[in-house]
Amino acid sequence: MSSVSLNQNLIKRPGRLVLLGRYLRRNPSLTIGLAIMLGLTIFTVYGLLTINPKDAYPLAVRPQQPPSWKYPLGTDFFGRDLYPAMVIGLWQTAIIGLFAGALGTIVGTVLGFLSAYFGGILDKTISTICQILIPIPAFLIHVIIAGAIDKRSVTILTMAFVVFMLAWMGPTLVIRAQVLTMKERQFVSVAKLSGMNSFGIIFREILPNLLPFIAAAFVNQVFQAVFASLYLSVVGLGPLREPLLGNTLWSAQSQAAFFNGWWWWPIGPTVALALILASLALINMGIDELANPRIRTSE
Amino acid sequence: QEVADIPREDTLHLGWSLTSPIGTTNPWLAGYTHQQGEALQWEPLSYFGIFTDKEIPWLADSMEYTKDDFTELVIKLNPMAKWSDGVSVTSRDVVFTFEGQKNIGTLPYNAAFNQFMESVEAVDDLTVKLTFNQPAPRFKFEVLTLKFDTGIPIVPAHVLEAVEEVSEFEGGADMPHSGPYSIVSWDVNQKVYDLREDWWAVEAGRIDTPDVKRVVYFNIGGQVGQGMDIVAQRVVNSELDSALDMRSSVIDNIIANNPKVTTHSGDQPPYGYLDWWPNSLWMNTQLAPYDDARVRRAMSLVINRGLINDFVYEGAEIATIYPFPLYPGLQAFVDSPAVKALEEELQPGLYDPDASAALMEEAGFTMNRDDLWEKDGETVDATILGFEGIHSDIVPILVEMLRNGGFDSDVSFVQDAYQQMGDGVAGLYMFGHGASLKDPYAALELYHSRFSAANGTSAGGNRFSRYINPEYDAILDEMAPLSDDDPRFQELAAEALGIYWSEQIDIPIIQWLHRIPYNQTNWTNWPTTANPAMGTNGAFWAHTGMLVITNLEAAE
Amino acid sequence: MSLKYIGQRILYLFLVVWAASTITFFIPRLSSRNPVRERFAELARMGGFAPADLEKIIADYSRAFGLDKPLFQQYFDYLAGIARFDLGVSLNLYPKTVAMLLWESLPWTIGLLIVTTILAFVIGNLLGALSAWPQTPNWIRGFATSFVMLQGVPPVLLAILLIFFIGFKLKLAPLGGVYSIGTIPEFSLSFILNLLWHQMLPALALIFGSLGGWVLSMRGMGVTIQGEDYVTYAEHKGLGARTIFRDYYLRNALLPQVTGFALALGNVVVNAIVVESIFGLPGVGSVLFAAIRSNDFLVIYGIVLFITMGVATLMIIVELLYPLLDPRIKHT
Amino acid sequence: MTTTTQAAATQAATTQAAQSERETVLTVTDLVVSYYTDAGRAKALDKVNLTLKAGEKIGLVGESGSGKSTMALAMMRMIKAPGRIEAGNVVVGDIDLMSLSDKDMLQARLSQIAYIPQGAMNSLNPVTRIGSQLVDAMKAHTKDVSKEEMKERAIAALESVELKPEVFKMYAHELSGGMKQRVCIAIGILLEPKVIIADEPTSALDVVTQRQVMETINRIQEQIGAAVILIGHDMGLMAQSMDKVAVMYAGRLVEVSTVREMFTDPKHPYSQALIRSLPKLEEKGVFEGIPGMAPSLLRLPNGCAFHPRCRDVMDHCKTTRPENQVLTGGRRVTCHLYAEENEKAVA
Amino acid sequence: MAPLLEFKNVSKIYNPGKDETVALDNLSFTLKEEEPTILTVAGESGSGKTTLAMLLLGFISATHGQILYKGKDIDNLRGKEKVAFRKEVQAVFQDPFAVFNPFYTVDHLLEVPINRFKIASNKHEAREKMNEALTAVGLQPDEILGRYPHQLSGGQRQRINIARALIMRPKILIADEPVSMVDASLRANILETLQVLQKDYGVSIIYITHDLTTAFHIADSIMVLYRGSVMEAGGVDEVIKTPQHPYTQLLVDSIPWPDLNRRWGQTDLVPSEDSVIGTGCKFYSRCPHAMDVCKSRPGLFQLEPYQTASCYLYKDKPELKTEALSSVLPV
Ligand SMILES: Nc1ncnc2c1ncn2[C@@H]1O[C@H](COP(=O)(O)OP(=O)(O)OP(=O)(O)O)[C@@H](O)[C@H]1O
Ligand SMILES: Nc1ncnc2c1ncn2[C@@H]1O[C@H](COP(=O)(O)OP(=O)(O)OP(=O)(O)O)[C@@H](O)[C@H]1O
Ligand SMILES: [Mg+2]
Ligand SMILES: [Mg+2]
Repeated sequence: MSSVSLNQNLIKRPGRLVLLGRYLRRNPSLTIGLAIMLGLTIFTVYGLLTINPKDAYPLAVRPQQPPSWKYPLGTDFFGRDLYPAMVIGLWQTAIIGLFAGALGTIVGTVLGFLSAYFGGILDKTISTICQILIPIPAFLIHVIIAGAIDKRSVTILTMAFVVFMLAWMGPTLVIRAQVLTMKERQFVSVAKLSGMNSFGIIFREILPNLLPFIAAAFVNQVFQAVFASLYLSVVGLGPLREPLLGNTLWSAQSQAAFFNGWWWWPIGPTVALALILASLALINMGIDELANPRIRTSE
Repeated sequence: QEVADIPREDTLHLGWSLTSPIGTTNPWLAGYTHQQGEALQWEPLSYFGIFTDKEIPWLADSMEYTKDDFTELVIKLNPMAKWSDGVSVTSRDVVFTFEGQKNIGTLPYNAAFNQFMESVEAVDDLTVKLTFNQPAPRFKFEVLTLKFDTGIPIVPAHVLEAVEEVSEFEGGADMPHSGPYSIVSWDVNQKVYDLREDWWAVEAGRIDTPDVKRVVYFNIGGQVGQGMDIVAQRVVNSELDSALDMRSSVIDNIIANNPKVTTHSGDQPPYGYLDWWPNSLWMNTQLAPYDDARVRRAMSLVINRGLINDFVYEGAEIATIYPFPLYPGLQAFVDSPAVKALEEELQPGLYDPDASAALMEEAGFTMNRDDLWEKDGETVDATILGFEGIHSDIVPILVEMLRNGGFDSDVSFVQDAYQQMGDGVAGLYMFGHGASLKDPYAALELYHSRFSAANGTSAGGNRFSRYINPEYDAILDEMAPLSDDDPRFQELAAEALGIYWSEQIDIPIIQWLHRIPYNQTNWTNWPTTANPAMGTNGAFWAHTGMLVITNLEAAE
Repeated sequence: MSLKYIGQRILYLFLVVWAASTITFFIPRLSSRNPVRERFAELARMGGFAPADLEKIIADYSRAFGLDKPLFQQYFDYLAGIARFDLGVSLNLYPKTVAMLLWESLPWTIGLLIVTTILAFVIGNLLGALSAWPQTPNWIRGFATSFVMLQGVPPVLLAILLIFFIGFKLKLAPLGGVYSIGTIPEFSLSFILNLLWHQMLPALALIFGSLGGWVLSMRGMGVTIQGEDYVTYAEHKGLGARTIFRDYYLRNALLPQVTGFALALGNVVVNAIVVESIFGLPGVGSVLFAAIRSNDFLVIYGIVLFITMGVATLMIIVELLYPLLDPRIKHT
Repeated sequence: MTTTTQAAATQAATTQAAQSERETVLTVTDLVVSYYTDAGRAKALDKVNLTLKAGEKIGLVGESGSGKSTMALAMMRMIKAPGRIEAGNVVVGDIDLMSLSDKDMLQARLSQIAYIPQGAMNSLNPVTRIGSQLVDAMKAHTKDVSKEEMKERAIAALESVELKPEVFKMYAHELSGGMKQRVCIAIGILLEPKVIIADEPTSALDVVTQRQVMETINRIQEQIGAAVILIGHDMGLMAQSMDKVAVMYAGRLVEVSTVREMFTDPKHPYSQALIRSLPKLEEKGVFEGIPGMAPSLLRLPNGCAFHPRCRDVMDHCKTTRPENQVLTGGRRVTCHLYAEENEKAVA
Repeated sequence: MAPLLEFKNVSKIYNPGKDETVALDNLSFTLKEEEPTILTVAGESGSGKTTLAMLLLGFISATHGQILYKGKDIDNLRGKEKVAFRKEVQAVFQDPFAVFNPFYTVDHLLEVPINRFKIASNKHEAREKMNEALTAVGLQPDEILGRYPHQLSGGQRQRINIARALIMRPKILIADEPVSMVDASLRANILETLQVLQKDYGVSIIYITHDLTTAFHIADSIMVLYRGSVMEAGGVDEVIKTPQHPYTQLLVDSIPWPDLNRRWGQTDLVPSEDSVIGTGCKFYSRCPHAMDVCKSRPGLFQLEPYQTASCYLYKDKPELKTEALSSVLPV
């Protein structure tokens, strides 16, 4: 063998944290999105540890008070303290979002994988079902489902479940498309040659590479779920007593809060929702960049 | 067709929710409502001025019971009354109307006519004799007189006789009618009614020529449509002269923004007048735990009526202890010494959480870790069913009061609330008593066991309590044939009310107010406390809305 | 384009409608609610009293609506009705049929929705493309990003805020409605201007509501396309930035977005539901909102079906147009 | 098209003879380009010098990552972030490209200096017709030319690369790889530029198509008299169609020679190794690679970048960077081995 | 004993029907275990080379005919036999980057087969095997292991691929254009490694390429495909030095030899895009010698002991049965 490998000068790479920092600097939308999300999380967690949950429900405090030291976000017509209401609302919104988002993403990912990897009749069935369901406006079906459930048993989790019911087609199609291209990649062939079975190929070879896509799908799902929960509140389908952001907002609206000069009442949940959704949108934008190999300039 | 130009000064703009299909005017059409301007076209034999407690004869000059036992009624029509196509209103129309009500199942008073009417007969062109099969002292008032949302209008026989299936006949914009306005333009956004020059009532001297030349019903989409705040903004801007009833804080702000806007009580709270629909927390008294009067009473004891007034009504005294509205006749009744004594004794409005707790313990409940009453491992399902559009301010408050009293309560504004109430599923229902206006009979009759459907079947006519008490029934039966000015009637009524209170059949919460903004920029002479006008309520959408509108005067 | 392809598409449309109708038919029947009774109960509540023999009337009507037949019989009748474009009757607005409701409300919606969706599509895609384009000035990029963030403000909120501040406080726009109260509709310039004037705020609310989504997806697309060799090569050819942007970059990035267009209409309807009702516009959205709140089930199903059909048809139309946009695609 | 050996030989002879009188069309002086990456600055071109006369064909060879494409892009002024042209001049004809405004540079591209891309497969816009991609290039550079004339010229260009006029109306996906590559050539010659840079125009093609494309390039180049820079690492291709070869190693041009000199007497040790590694028909089954691996531009070895792999490494190679030497006959080498010889020559 | 590998009249047709592509047309050959050899499959783009590789690896199934591994149809292998087949038939692909999963370090490529086929009994032994294989292909293990694929050069990556094949000790290795994406200076190294594999480890190699230069240097025998059919086959010396089939002549003539004394392009080119295949010779439309008889498909004519061509120019020569193709392939 004539070739002699000489010890190549190894290039010193900056540490992971430094790289992450640089990456975030280059990806401002992800950074801002994550920062907002982090802020909201801190607000919620700190809040949950310090508030008295009872104050988030009617008759707890003096009604119709503008923001003050005592009531940082004011109080509403019903005598809720809007600060704990916001904390609990954020928490519940997070539960719905995460639950529906996670479920939708998991089911979508599993179906997408099954469909694309094994192909054949399974693929035909799954993708046809998705394609048939896609044009049906999900929200309207949510309404129909929510309308059919006995309202007294509606909880935050049932609401999340309703949202999830039609949230899996999007990720299924996205993941399916990705797996389809991914399984044509040569490393999959090599893994087969290395004796890996389908299970191993799916989980060890393909799945890790799809993480950015799955993350993007997840963020998107959470976005949809938060949105859907807001609209379900707006049309009056949901656990009304709970200070869900959508409920607070809509009850402010139905008590004509702006007109009555209680501006602080709707503003809180509006800002919170806007922040949640905007941060999700920004994170989505950022992850998009991550998932897109062309712009993934460095490791 | 060409629509005349009518200046804004001569036009009345009303904000209301429009749902009736375009072109449907026939009052016998299934799904007909009188609330969307139709009341401007269809007139009754007589109206009732609730605040003057007076009958207002209209198509009929008089309606008299001609037998002491209230089994015969003679109606005399006004000879000048005419349909808009020039045909006179005669006994033929009245007989046609009555017989139609008796024969056509879909008509709203079909049951009442079947229950009471023996026969109807045209004595001559202007006289009708109505014979009952049992004493019907309240038939004239309840059925033949238009007030609020009840009673029947007279329909043109010469038009409907020719129609095969009246309940499917739309009528159309040109259907001959007796009222003052005709519809000239109609789409989903608005209905435009123009004054008819040849309205019989002016010639007949019933009323002066109306100032309002045109009425526009503007579709605000109702409680499910444009929010109250936006409607309020349009009232402030004088885009609307009047609109649906609103919460007091909103009225407060409307007046603050536009001092020309007034209400039934002027610029002072409660900004409205009493509606006939006092609300209670109803419950199915046949289902545990509501079958226990102690539980019902315990719930009442944790309702703090003063707090309700403070939170929801800015201090106005709206919370009530009665199942009927305190109109003059009824006010007289509750002011009677008998009722006063009962109230003193039974304290129906008492707020006393300790007493409540004692009762609950007595009923076998214990307080669990969540501070909720529990028996056999079950909390009290005290979810309050209500209607979001009208109850979203009060119900959340009640829920918290019950919660604080240890009842596992929650809000539920489901669409099928009414159905659940009718079906008597366990729980609480926030709902009104649309019954009594002059005397307490109708309200008290709601709890007669005749109407107390067995569990599992549906309770009709808002009789959700399913209350069964032979003693109570006996009292009511004795009242039925008596006129309200009979002293025995008053005595029995007090007795029945005593049972209602002591048994806590339901929990009376609030009187119902109509807080309607009246914009005086263009129109004055709205019915108010100071100016009762013809004594009707100010709701332009009620049957008596026509009287409100035709009495308006142009602002200077 | 082959016959087989057309056949397939028609089958697809058929399947979509069938799926939507099956879902709408069966889900509500899983619960024990009786919409007819609910409707009468509601009527009774509004009138403040109910006829004593409510039960009998309900039975009569249930028969008229076929609710007393066996479930599957009902199902097939329902499907057969849909095949005849008979979407049933509104319970709440009886005797209005669903078709009538759609017919009345569609004109008010179509104008608004089509215009806003197209505007949002055009502006959103342009901004998205620009924000992925390296030569774009930073302020445009910031502008585009701010629209993505604006997505966080749901249109329902936007609508409320716009009316209160722009309409009521600043008096710069009407407080909703389709035209000024009391105007008699006619075919004249002043009336049309009046109409347009009233559509301004709702249009804004709807456009802002969906703009961000387009920005976001177009941006992703744009970044991919921008790395393509043919875009770089166009620069090598010495083409001006504008030509490259338009003919090489935008045209290619736009292709997948067009598929999204039809789907977006379905989502826009959701926004339209609340926006229309807040502005008091008598469009499909308002009708649907009212139907949802009053559980007027046939109206809900009818509109769901109608929207689904519309979206699916549009998707097919877009698909048929695709070869015009992308010569690589042929329908076989 | 018939290209016989004889014709080719005579043509080669005439070009050779004509070369000395020809004007210089390209002068690259001290071109420096760096990429600023996370891991640091990579000097992808380090003081590169090159001159070309009209009609001259030079091959640019070197290992992957040695900076060949970077040089092409730098000459087109198409280096994008994180890259930067840090010094140097590129003069085409009498235009100094580095001093042009961005707008003028747009004009210079294609009309002065044209680039034929590496991946012709993906270099054509998939959604517009081939014709319009020729026409828009013309439009960007010429005014007052009528549509018809542009179309005529485009079709003429297509025909000159042996494509049928119908191609004008076709789409990229309807063409084979070789045809697409020829469309790119047609675009490249549309405005008869002085310099044509072809970046591995054939490495994705099979031998037959490769030959066809190379023949096209050569013929066209003779027609318009442009100088050609052919980038590639296939020495066979260089031997068969180029006049000169420039060898690049780690961002520097280590040797520039005529093809004949390169194959018979390579000077730089890297060139020597390169030539040695070429398979020869006579020596079946004998392989001789270049030991070691290409250095990372982020961290070049001290001294001569090639010293860790060099057979003839000397002590000062490890510390001192060699300078560019011009040997007798105009050959240029960057190696310490020839420093003395060069000094002698100068003396 | 059954031969190691046997292609029996194998055809592969994509999208059978109207626009079908015959990617491989009635191909037969055998490889024997006791005679490890390097067989080149050459041909221009689209001639069916990769299809052949995919068939052999069992990634796709033949439309007609059978592929036998140790006498068993590879489509019907089960259990142990299947595992053995997987292990013993290996491949090295064209793109040295694409075969690495970007998510993992390069170790993954070597670890997976070791674990899967239980090549080593413990971690330590596995590591040793890896070191050994990497050293064998001329790489320094400690310099390579633990790095991500993009941190290595193309040549290094390709050699890791070969190391992987080494670890597996396959009986057959399919190398699909293993050097076409690698630098000229690295080509030599890789080809050399392949040669060592055959010589020292007794692996039969099917070397797929369109580059006849490398084929000439490395292979014993060659098979020239054109649109799925064998045009010419035999020993590399015979076929490349004295090509007989017009297509092979064209191919050989198109090689850009790095040799100033050999001029390029003696034969005329007929653009390939015009050609249509009828029932005749597939090369008909591009062939300078096209004759009328070529409108029917020619069989294989044996020219030399180790050379055969499918061309009517040699119709006087004895015809060779398709199944007997291997007899003219030297080992
Ligand atoms: N956009 C970039 N960012 C960072 N480094 C780059 C970029 N483009 C090129 N480089 C680096 O610059 C050096 C030269 O790259 P270049 O593409 O010019 O090489 P090349 O000789 O053309 O190689 P090949 O033969 O593989 O095409 C390489 O080390 C490469 O990694
Ligand atoms: N999955 C497939 N579906 C349809 N046709 C295919 C498929 N794979 C290959 N083909 C066709 O089969 C023929 C042979 O393809 P193959 O990939 O085997 O050629 P190749 O010789 O490997 O070419 P290259 O040198 O370009 O890699 C080609 O015409 C190709 O278009
Ligand atoms: Mg390159
Ligand atoms: Mg291949």
